[in-house]
Amino acid sequence: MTKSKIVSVDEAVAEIPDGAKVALGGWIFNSQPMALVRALIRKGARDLHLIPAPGSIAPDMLIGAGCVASTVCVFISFEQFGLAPNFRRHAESGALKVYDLDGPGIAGGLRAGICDLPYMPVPDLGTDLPKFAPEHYWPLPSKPGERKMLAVAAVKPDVCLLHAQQADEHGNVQHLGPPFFDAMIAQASRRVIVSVDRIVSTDTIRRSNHLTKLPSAMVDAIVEAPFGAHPTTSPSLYRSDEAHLKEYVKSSAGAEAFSFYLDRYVRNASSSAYLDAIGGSRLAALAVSETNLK
Amino acid sequence: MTKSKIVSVDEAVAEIPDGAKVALGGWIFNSQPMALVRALIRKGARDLHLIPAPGSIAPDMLIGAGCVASTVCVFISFEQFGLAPNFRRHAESGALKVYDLDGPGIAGGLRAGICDLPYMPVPDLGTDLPKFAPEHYWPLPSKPGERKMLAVAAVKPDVCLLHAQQADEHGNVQHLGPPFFDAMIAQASRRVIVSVDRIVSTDTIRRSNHLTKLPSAMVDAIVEAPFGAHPTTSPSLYRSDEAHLKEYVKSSAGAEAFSFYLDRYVRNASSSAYLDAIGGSRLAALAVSETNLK
Amino acid sequence: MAAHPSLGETLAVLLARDIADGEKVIIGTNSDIQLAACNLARRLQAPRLWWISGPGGMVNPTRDHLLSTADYENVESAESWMDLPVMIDFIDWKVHFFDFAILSALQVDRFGNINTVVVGDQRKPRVRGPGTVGISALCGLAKRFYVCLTRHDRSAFVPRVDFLCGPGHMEGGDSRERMGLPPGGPRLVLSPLGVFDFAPDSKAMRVKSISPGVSLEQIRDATAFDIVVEGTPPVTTMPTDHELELLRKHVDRRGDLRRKFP
Amino acid sequence: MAAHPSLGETLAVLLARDIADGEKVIIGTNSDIQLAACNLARRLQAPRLWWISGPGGMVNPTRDHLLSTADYENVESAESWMDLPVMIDFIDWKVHFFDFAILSALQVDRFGNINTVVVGDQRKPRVRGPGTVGISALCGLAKRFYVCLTRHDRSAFVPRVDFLCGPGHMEGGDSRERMGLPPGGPRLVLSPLGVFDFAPDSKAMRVKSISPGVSLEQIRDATAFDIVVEGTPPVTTMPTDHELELLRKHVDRRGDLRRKFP
Repeated sequence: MTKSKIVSVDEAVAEIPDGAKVALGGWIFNSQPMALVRALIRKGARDLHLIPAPGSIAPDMLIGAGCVASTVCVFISFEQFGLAPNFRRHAESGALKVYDLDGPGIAGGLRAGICDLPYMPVPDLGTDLPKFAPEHYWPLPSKPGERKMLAVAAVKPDVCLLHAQQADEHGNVQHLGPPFFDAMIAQASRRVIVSVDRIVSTDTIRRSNHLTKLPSAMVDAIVEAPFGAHPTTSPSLYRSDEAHLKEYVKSSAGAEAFSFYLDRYVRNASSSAYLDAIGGSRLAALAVSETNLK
Repeated sequence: MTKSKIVSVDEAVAEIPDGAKVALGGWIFNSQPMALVRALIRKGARDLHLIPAPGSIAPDMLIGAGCVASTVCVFISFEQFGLAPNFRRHAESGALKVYDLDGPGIAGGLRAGICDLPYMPVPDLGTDLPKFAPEHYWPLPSKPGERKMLAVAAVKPDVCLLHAQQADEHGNVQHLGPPFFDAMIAQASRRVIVSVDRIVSTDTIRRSNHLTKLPSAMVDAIVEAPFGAHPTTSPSLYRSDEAHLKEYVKSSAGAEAFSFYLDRYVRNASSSAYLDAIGGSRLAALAVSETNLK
Repeated sequence: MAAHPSLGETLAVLLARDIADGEKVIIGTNSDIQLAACNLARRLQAPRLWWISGPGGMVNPTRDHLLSTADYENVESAESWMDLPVMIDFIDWKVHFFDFAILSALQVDRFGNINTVVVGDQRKPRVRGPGTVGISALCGLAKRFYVCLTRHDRSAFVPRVDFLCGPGHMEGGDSRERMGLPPGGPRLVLSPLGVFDFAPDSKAMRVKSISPGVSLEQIRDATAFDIVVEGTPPVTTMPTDHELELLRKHVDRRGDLRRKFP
Repeated sequence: MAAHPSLGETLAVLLARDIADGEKVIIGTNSDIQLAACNLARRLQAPRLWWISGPGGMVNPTRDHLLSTADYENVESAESWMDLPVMIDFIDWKVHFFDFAILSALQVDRFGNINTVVVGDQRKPRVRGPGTVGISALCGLAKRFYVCLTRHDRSAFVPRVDFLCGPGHMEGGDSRERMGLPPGGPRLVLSPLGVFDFAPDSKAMRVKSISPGVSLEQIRDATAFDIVVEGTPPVTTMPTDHELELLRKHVDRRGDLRRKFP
């Protein structure tokens, strides 16, 4: 009766062309779309223009793997583990072009993208951002007595990669935790690809329908990817893998070390080989539990 | 330890001055803030400027009672019972100034109000609305290739009257059904007054916290008003009173008949006297039940 | 054979037939015919039709009877439940998010513009209507729209609407595109007397088919502008037994269409 | 008597003391000190303090330990759970919705402007920082803000930030207001060496109080601009036993502040 939107992880990324504007969902160490990111690296993507929600390893790994020509930066950080290592290295060498956007810049830009408006007015907060990203910020006229305003340019990704906890075959996607910018990114993007830890029935979707942050009309492809956010958190299913994040940071000290990491965990590893490399006992230990909280 | 926001219905409306810009929440026959509206009429409010969400008896009764100088009209209708009788009579006589706004006009206007922006860009849809409400709509410049845009003026009510199903004493308000425009109206308004059918504990609020559409920081006063949306629906608690709505329409055929209605149900009736006038058996029959659906 | 279809049933079936699988649509508050058309289409050729309640945000509720889309009972069986503040971006701004909308009106004119605001002058109207709400954005931004009227007379079918709140083909020809609106506009107008579309170049309303037992003269008399007639328009194909059975058994089990639109 | 407070504990207590009852605040993702300050203030003079998780939208969760505000476990005990698309209006646009925010930085300058973007040139930076996210809007639009740094040296306390992403008093004097920003700006800067405020007219940073055992000379040496000193600044009042007990028993039960900021 209905056509399923479920595809394999490799099928999902196959049609993302080099040079595409690729948005990434999640928030720092939550719901980074890692299975999709690894597939994109395996595919050998080049010259991407990234538009990441505040993130960590998803943009950092794509940058470190040489897939990225430029990135928007709202916030890219490894928090308690320090600065984002590959982002930092490529930005400091000048090889990576960075467009710094603040909250109003990304929120207003996505909303303009969603609304098919060329720009959105935001308050002029007197920052240095417009000086370094004049493509994104320009002054708007205001009348005497009105606050000073900037226009922020519409942000319209060609494709977005998101990770959520569950979806049905129609593409109704549920977040079992905060959705962060995912819904706005999906609405602003031309093509929406979502990996989920599990596929559920539409009856399960209906039962908690307030969790359907992306109704099927906004989703093009669903990828079943258990532990697909690893090593970051998939809210209510598993916590971030701090040991692996530390290993990642250590492996990112230089280009050569990082290439070794990529060979082991990404380039020569399918999704299931990746999970085997991480190991069953490690994954099992990430299951959600108060005792996992230090 | 904490200061309660609960006040009586008369206290809640006491400080609304004549000439105030008053927004009304709900949607047609859902959650019209009727207990608050009746209190405002009893108080003898004059020269109000109404900003109703798509509504029915709430704006219509205020207009019929002579409290209103002008109104925004997004949609004011009695649906299956016909056109809104008092709104119609006062608009057709020319006594009531009406500012027609469409969906983008009210949504963009409220959002501009929320955002402290003077206006919001919306698509120019080629309608006659700007001709009759140039205070609300004016052309924005657009570059070649961009869609034509209008600016819609910020909508900033002095006060809003909303009805929801439950709240705690801190002002955390929960909607047990769709919130419609209530949250946007609350955020755009300088003062937020909400009547609820029942007061609940903060523990009850926490248990279903996704239903808290108005967190306490956005609410100034809570009024406990059981059946406070009567004769309209309070989602999941009671259905609309179709017999009373028909009686209302019939009583609104002319100014004299309507004055009789007001005397009986509003001017000489406290909230409890009103419910007694409707009658216990009638109210009991409105309890939510599939069998009440024709 | 099933009982003769009521006006409401016939309109719902005619609309349902024009809906394609996978399309996206928004349904307003008091929309029995619209809702019946969409839910019937889901039972027929469009199982993946996606609809959302305009005011309430519930998606694809599975009721076997007609219920206001604002009604909270739609929440229980919906696939998603979105709040209006989240929905306004794609309702009020986005181009072509919705494939179509089905609208009613006080007046429709020769070029398919519609009016739900006032008859006469806005400042002192002869009839004060309910207002515009989502109509302007749906007419302006959906890929196409339908106008569905339960009466057909010269006060409803007018040369030019007194207040244009839903843009159709504007002044006809390519004036809609010149105004800067995306491609779209009215596809069909349905009334008790017939089904009407728009001539390709002039965009003027023309007779597509005529209800059984109705004459072209009746239509001309009830229409306050020169309606285009090409050749001899066919008679509208009435609801089949199968369509009526599905409608009455799975979509409008309580018979609201027969009661409200006999 | 309670064990000696760690740096993180001291900063949390000093901030908590400055918070008034009923105030509204937003807390970011990785904000142990901020969260501890707010939850401690709720235990003391500000029971009606209202806080919302910046990324996750949970309001007033009741945890007895420090948890990232983005963590879904905050959902269970929250009074409300808002989605980011609903929150952005009051986070990114609205004037004075929040009473205050508490921020960290790579650099803070003489007029309390902050930088979390780059040290050096944005196009080829010496240090590439994480970026701006909510900082610009909170500094620009909240009624006041605090800058809380766990180090105090000449690379952090600079004459002028290399990249201004959080507007403080801009160029000093009334330049913030002349720029068109609403009244506000930085109220206090806290570091391991002391607490700093801003002189009323010049809006230049000045010493408010000095940490026990620290000299004015140490502060001057560690600050790359002339910091204002009026008279002899007092010694900072350290956390009391009562404050520390509440903090350790009800706010930071797992001792994260001691572990992370010793």
